[in-house]
Amino acid sequence: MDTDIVLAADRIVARYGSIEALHGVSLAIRRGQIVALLGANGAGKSTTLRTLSGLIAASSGSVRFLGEDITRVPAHRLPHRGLVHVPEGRRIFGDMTIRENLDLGSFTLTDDAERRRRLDHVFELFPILAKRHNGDARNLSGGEQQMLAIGRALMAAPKVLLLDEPSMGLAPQLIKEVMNIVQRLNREGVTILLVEQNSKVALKFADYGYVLKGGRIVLEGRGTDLANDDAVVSAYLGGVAA
Amino acid sequence: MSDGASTLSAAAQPPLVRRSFLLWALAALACALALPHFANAYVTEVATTALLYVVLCLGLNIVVGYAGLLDLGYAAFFAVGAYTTGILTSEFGFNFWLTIPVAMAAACLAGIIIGAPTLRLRSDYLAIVTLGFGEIVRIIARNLDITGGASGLVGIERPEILGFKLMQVQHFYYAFLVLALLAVFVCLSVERSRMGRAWFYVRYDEDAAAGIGINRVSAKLQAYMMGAVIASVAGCLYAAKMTAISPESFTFNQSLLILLGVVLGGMGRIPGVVLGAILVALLPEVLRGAGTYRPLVTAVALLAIMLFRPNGLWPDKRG
Amino acid sequence: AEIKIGIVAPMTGQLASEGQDMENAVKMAIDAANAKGGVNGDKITTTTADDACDPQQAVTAGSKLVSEGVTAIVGGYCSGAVLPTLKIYGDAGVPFVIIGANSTKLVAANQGNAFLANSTGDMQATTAVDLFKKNGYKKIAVIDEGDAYSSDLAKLTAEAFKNAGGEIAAKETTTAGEQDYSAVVTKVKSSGADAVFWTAYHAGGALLTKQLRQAGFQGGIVLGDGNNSPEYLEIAGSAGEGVFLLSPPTVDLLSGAADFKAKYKEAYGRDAGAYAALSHDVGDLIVDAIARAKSADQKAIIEALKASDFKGLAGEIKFTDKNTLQTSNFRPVIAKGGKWVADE
Amino acid sequence: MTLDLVIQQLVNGLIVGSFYALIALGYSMVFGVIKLLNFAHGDIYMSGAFVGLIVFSFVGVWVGNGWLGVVCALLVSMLAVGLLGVVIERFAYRPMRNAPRLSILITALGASMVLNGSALALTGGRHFAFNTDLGFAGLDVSAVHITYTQIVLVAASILLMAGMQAFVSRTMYGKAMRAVSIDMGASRLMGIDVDRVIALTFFMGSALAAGGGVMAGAYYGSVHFFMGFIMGLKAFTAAVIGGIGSVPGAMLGGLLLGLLEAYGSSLPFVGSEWRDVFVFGALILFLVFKPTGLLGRSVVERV
Amino acid sequence: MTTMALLEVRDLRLSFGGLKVLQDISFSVEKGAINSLIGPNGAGKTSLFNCLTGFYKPKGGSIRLGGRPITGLPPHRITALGLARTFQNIRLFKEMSVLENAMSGQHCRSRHGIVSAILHLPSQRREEERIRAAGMRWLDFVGIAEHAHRLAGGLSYGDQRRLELARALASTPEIILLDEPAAGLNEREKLDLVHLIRRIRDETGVTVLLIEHDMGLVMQVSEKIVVFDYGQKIADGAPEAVRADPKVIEAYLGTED
Ligand SMILES: Nc1ncnc2c1ncn2[C@@H]1O[C@H](COP(=O)(O)OP(=O)(O)OP(=O)(O)O)[C@@H](O)[C@H]1O
Ligand SMILES: Nc1ncnc2c1ncn2[C@@H]1O[C@H](COP(=O)(O)OP(=O)(O)OP(=O)(O)O)[C@@H](O)[C@H]1O
Ligand SMILES: [Mg+2]
Ligand SMILES: [Mg+2]
Repeated sequence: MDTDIVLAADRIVARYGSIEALHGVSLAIRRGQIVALLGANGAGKSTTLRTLSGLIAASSGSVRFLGEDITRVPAHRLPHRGLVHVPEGRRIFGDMTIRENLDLGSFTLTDDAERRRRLDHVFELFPILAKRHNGDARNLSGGEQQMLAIGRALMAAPKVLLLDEPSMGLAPQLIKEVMNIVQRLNREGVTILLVEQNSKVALKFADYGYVLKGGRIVLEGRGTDLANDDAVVSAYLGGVAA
Repeated sequence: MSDGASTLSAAAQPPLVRRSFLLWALAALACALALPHFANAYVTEVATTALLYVVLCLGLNIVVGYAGLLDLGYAAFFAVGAYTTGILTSEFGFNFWLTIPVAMAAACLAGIIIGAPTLRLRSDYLAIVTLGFGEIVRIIARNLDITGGASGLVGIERPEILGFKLMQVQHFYYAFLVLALLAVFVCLSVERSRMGRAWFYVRYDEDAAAGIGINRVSAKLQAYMMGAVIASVAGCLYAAKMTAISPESFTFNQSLLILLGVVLGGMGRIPGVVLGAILVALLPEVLRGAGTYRPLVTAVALLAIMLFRPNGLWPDKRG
Repeated sequence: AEIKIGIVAPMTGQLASEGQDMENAVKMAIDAANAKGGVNGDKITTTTADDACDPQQAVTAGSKLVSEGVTAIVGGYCSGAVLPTLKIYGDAGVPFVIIGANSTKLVAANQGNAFLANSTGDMQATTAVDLFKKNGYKKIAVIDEGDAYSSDLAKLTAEAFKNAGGEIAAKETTTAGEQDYSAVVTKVKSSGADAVFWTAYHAGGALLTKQLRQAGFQGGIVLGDGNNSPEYLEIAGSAGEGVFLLSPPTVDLLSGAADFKAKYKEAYGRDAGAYAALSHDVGDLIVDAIARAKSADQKAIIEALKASDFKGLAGEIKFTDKNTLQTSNFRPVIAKGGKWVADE
Repeated sequence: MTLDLVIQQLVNGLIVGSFYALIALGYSMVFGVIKLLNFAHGDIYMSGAFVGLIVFSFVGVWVGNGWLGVVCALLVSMLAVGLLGVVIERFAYRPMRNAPRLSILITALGASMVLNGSALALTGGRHFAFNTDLGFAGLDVSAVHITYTQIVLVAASILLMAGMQAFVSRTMYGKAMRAVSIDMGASRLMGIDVDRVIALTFFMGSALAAGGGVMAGAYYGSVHFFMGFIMGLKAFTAAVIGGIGSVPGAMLGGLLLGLLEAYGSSLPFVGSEWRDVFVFGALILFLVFKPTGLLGRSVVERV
Repeated sequence: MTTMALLEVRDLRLSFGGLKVLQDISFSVEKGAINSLIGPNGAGKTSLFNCLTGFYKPKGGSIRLGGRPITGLPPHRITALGLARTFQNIRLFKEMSVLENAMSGQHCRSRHGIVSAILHLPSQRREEERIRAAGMRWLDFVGIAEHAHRLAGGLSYGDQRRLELARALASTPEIILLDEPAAGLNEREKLDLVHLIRRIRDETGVTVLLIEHDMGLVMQVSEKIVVFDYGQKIADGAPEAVRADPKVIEAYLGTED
């Protein structure tokens, strides 16, 4: 077993009721990498992330995290171990203040000083959150909510961060900013699995990429290789040949 | 892209009921028609109660199942109908049939008075408002002289059709059967119409409904009033059948029982609601043998049904 | 052959306890008759239908009994639930002896087949007014629970007392099932009433008594016949001392009932409630009527009931031409040392 | 109304109100977390009173029928009935988590009927005396007599409620409760054990109701299988008046409802038989003008 | 200007508590135009849409549609007057069929009520047929007619976006407001969307105002762009001019790298 692999899925199958959404997806993520997971609408990207983080149980196959089998570990045990998922659609707690949202990000933490330290770190990354920390999260604009969602995940001090379409609905400048933050986190030692619709953006940063189609991995490779292959881009990534 | 032909066929109106279903429904109807000829008075009595609940549940289903408004005081409209008939026939000597339009108008009015200011409330708040309304109606009935106070009205006139007087359980059984069929027909017609769809739109997403041009308060109010009218007509016939009515028939428990029928069978869908209504009427009778344990056994049965069939026994495909 | 007697009573709901007493006591009487060889050589069986004191359930319960072909029916506790059934029994011509329910409306709706074995509300009102006068009460507060029975009694008593020159200081209504009566108690106290007349049931009566005394009300407390239950004295405790009750004929007041009381306790593991004795009498009465009718023919039984001259545990049962009791069976009693004793 | 009457009714209203508040609080908490109108809450209150009575009659033998006995009964009942709440949640509500809201409502109704039906079957519908010797000693304010028992009762319920409010607003677990109420899935991703948080909420809500039941039983001196029905309705009403889901709202709503009833009983010109019409009428009018309740959050839906 | 402004916004103000979400916003949309609204996250674009459609009540200012004031009217009245919208987070009736969703747009263009439905009046039957036909026509227009009888919630994301469009179009609006219609679409789907938006205008004459963060798409379709920042309008003009505006670059576009 490759000790460098921090998170690995082995032929996972996932279903919603009677519909099978993943038909045996395998992937491996190495320490310190940014890995992109690409695919068209409904390909199963979000489902893959949900299965990895335990939100939905794999009906077969297994997930390993830091060398341990976590297939049957309930979702709420994972953030504490360092696997943190920023879900699709942000899912912030609208009726609570921004500060409370961030506090909840470090729910499992008992050390208040440490919580304070992490909070400062998040506020430094996203000054707008510091400015409005007593306001209700529901009133943030779409982009602001996305920052809050990422900030909240950082409060858990993740080792591996699963990001589901973080650029969705963001202004161009903010996309850049978010991607910069993703890179910065990565430099700080966080391994990242990034789901993106926008393959151009994602592959620019990714060390490695997987392409999903109809619940199966159809392609994988180094980020730059995928990005530069026009055939791949137009066949699987909905890209328009330049 | 679809071709012209399939577009046309898709645009054609679907029939009111599917053919295969129609066969079953006709068979059920035949049984229903024949029932009093085989059954004794008790069974007919219970079946009549079941039909009463069918009508009431179908009415409440419009409010709860179609428009998504939680109504915990539905028995109030039932009471409005029953008391209108009771008062008009026994105090003012009205012909029974003339009391029905009056009761419908009264129910509409009551629906507007309570619904217009409150229907914009969130569902849980609406629940308590309707509950309060139900209690208010009951307490008023209990305390006024014209309603006979707590002991209610006795000696309510029995209706006559073409010189034939409805007297026995069997007669009322058929009267309620006609009313239930009428209610089914009305619900089917409205469900597939513009207003019926509007109720569903409002139920599933109020804001989106408003955003595409539906007046949500007016739509809700219409559902509420229509439910009220159906309950009031059921009330008229109920009063005539019982000949004695009292506030105890229109309690919060009665409202809950009707709601139970709606949800138990499968909310929002007519066959489910009919089934639920019949069950609500039959279950306590079937369990009569349980004596003091009857409420407990009924409750356990109810819980079991909900746990195994969370969407009701005969749920809507829409889920 | 077999003779089947229907028992209709609240077996569930708030008044389930009373209903169970009624069923038990009637069954005891029937069992005793069977032990003596039944009636006219036939065995007697019973079947119970629960009306839950709810009019709608009462109607189905009633038609169930009729459909089962019962010879006669006994029971009925809540007037509201008995009222709509009178038509069913009347149409079927079944003899029906009402044990507990005693609203005056029952008399009007009776088709001739029903008999009220309990004294009606106006008899009780008269007894109550006599009691008020005897104790020198001039201003009375009347409190009911808003149901048919208690509001009927409250109205009748208030009228009778006014006619007798008394004053009604307050007329209040409480909600059944509520525990707190303080608001009403405060109102009654400030109305300056000499006495309170509670017309509803014992559960509320005990709480009201307690709270009246706790609030320092010094006047008299008089209770209607729905309050005769051992539970009243238990719950009211010392606050119940000196309270008057217009009692139906209960086992404790009846000299000849000691044996019945003991047997009842032995058979059912509980004390015989307020209507146990009367229910037992009605059970005996119906057996007696069938015996006198010499057949299970319902018309004959109705005639036999009309001609009843029956002496039971609870006293004499003779009917007027309206099928109500000729003599009131209410007895004013007073609570002394945790017991009801006759009010001399 | 004379001043004495006004003061006396104020006292009356506060006492009933504090019961309502206590029960409403549990109602509101449970509603807050799983958006369920827990119809069984009134029956939990009733169960609490019965458990309290049983404990009281056992320990009374050793510690007498005074305060000590009541406190023992209170604590044991709160613990036992709190657990009962957890069991009900586990077996009746948890399987229904993803079911339509109305179905859960009906399940709650079923749970309520099960508790009520069991109590009926076990007690035969009898009323039981809960005889304490707490006495009538107390203070006299103007012409109004206030017993120490009443003071302790109001103080105890305020204390319980304040503790609850502190727990919900201060502790991480309290925040987790609110988070779960907003979005269960997202809460899991925060590391919150949703099942446990919900169970805890039921425990606390049920324990509060049980506490209310024991106090009411001891104060009024009687316990009955039907006592929870009206109380459940009142608590629901109080919770809505206060703004359902809000802890301080439930407190205020309970007290307000108590006062409305007390004064509603002594309205001039109309009798106490119209009290509930007055109370519900006031409630409806109030909701028309303040649709979110006293302390409920007014939410402009974002579209 | 020679052409009449279809939508005219004057000095519109909106605030929540102390937060000034819109400050004296004025702009207009010409009949038959395709205009865009851009700006950083939180600039107030969606809030503006909510004011235009009656979901928010503005603090001040006026909105005119075809010369008629619509400020403060409830949403359903505004839709009936010819202004339709889609939502930033898709708000379909997920539990209903695709066709029923599309038919919902016709509600404000039809009139039969409960009584005529119960009586099955011939005119009511005809109206029902008209509503269905219109629903189908618009499904066909956006290209999802083959899914007519599926549940809306089961459609793919892109198709859900199309259905929102069909539903809004079915109310036969004068102007349609689209809130980030391209969010979550890939390049190819975005290209389809551009065609669709053009067809809406060209084939049905409906005016389009859209909010979008995808600058490629915005530049491609719009004739005029309005730019918001912190609740204020900072630019308003032709795409090229806006793209070159230093204020817009500073606040929104950022420098290309
Ligand atoms: N809650 C759900 N219930 C039923 N089916 C679902 C659910 N969520 C997703 N699916 C189905 O599972 C499949 C995969 O969906 P998933 O959300 O993982 O796709 P995705 O790649 O994330 O797409 P997108 O880019 O639109 O987010 C799709 O066919 C979708 O319809
Ligand atoms: N109902 C509300 N209550 C309080 N603040 C609100 C409300 N609605 C919007 N806001 C605030 O108004 C500002 C503008 O929000 P809006 O949603 O209009 O932004 P937007 O331009 O659409 O942003 P995005 O591109 O991210 O969707 C934000 O700061 C938001 O927090
Ligand atoms: Mg996804
Ligand atoms: Mg927006």
